[in-house]
Amino acid sequence: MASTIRVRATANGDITEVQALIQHPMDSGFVKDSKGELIPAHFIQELKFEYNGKDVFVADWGPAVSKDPYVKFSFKGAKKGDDLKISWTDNKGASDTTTAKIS
Amino acid sequence: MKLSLPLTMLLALSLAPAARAATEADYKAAYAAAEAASKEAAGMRNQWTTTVSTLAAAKKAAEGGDFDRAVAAAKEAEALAKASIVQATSEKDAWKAMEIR
Amino acid sequence: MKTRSALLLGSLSAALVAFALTSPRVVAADKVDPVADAKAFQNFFFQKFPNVKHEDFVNGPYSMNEDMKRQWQEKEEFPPYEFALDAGKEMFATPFKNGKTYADCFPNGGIGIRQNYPYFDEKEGKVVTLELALNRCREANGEAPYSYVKDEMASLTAYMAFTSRGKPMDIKIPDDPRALAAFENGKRYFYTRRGQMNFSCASCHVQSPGERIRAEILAPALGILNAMPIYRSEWSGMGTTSRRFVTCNSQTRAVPLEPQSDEYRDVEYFLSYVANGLPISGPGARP
Amino acid sequence: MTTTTGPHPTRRLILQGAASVALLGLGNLPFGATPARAAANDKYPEAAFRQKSEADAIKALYGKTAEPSDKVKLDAPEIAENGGVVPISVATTLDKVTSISFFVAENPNALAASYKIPEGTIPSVANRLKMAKTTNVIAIVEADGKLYSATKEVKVTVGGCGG
Repeated sequence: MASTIRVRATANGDITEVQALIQHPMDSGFVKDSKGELIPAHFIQELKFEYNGKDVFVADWGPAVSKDPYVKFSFKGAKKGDDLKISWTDNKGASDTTTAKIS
Repeated sequence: MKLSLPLTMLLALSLAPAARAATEADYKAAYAAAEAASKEAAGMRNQWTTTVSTLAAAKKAAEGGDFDRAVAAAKEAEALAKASIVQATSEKDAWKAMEIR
Repeated sequence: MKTRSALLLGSLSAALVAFALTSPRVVAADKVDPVADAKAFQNFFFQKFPNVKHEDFVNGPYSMNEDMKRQWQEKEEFPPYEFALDAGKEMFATPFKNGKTYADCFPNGGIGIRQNYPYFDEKEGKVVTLELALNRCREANGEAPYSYVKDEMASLTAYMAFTSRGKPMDIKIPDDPRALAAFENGKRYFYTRRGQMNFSCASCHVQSPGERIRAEILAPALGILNAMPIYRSEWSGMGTTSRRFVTCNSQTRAVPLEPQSDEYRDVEYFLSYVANGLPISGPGARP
Repeated sequence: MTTTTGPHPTRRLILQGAASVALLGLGNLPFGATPARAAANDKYPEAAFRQKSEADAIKALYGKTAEPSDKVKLDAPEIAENGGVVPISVATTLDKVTSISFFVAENPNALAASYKIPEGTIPSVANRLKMAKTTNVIAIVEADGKLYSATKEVKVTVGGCGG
């Protein structure tokens, strides 16, 4: 199954800008389905970005993060061609990980 | 003005007070009239969602034995269906007034 | 409940009567002239919004309001329809059970042709939309058709729209009385008031584009289908043209018709034709 | 659990510890983290995400209060085009930033997202959040151990003309 993580990491000079879009329902647990029953909470709790073994960005998310969540940040010290590892786990214990090349 | 005659008749119809407690027979008659008008509106492909929901409410009230409410809802559904028929008929030409030329 | 709807009926019939009085000259059935209609349609919007760049009209509400445009541009950096686009690309290339693919059903392998849909099919004597052609391709190859309002159809049309991005809408009306009739029928549908709210498409998208209906800014009718299919935050999912027509109907309390009914195909034909020359911007992201 | 510097830190921690253990015992509650997460280095601020108001959430997350600062640039729309997808971002010129968090005051739970900013990462984050209704969005930046905040009201309503 294609990865649920879409990443764009572009380095210009010493700064690498990272954008990520993740396919996930991010159900808050407060929404009812068409039959009127509460859809149980199902959302990503932690999203981690690692660059040669070191965390460069860690997100702790709650149910108020939008469906198919998006995040953008930048960090220093990386260069074109390096790898950036991205992984998330949600409140049901599911997870996914991928490695992106910095372009 | 041909157009206004059905309107006044229509308004009088929907405001007629129900004198005594309605019986199942009253409901059946009112529901049949409403359903006929609703079918006609659907036939003109100009049905309103509120006609459909009010008709359903009438049936539900009748099943619950509350014929007063059932007759009232059926009458209202008929009025709504008739209004959508008037709308469809008048719009046959009225739309041209809004056309960008 | 009863007095409220009687009140509403009263106001509706009053509006109808007033309406009839204000348009004394009921125009005889004039000759159908799509070229003149398209010119008048486009000029209406170019004059009403002189500082909106012509090609910007295809961005719907975002061409009408700066604050909304900024939110849209921020979304476009990594748009929510990204997944539908990838899924559509994959589906488009996946062969049917009989080994054929969508490319075999469409001119130019289905790439970069969205701007020519819908087209008038002279054999059938009716308008054929992209969504209809996709389902007919599936059925011709022994596959079950997709729902017109669900994700699979949206993903496929998203990919096909993407391959036409930037190309000007290029809808043709052959010199065939049935094609002119379809165009006129679409125009009639567009201007006809319906539902208990007594709105036509034009009540919102011609009379008050740029204004708000609660949180939403109304899109101008010019180029309103150029961004189809759209990812709507309100649906938190993709929506095809069919889904948009059906939901708009129920918002005005009119019972929607079957997706791909003649009226819907014709109004899509009308709206696409009058937007000729404006770029395809699908798939789009919307509120 | 992030260490809290409240008056009785140990008692609080034990209580919180007991609470989260009890929670786990009740099976897979929405906010219950999986057992692996409840290990020592559990950085997920469970309690903070459960607080209702942003004041309590900030206290639970950082254990101190913030002061408004114009060095925290919060960017959010006037009127959200849709309450489900509100683009919100923050940038700051403060240095030694270690954490950035977003709070939506009148959401069921105020804390929406919290980001750890390690050394070498630019203190600027953009994300898309859900907002239940018109309310204040608060961005908190932890710089050199102190908290700075920026607040902006975002209007949210349903769209369409109502079916």
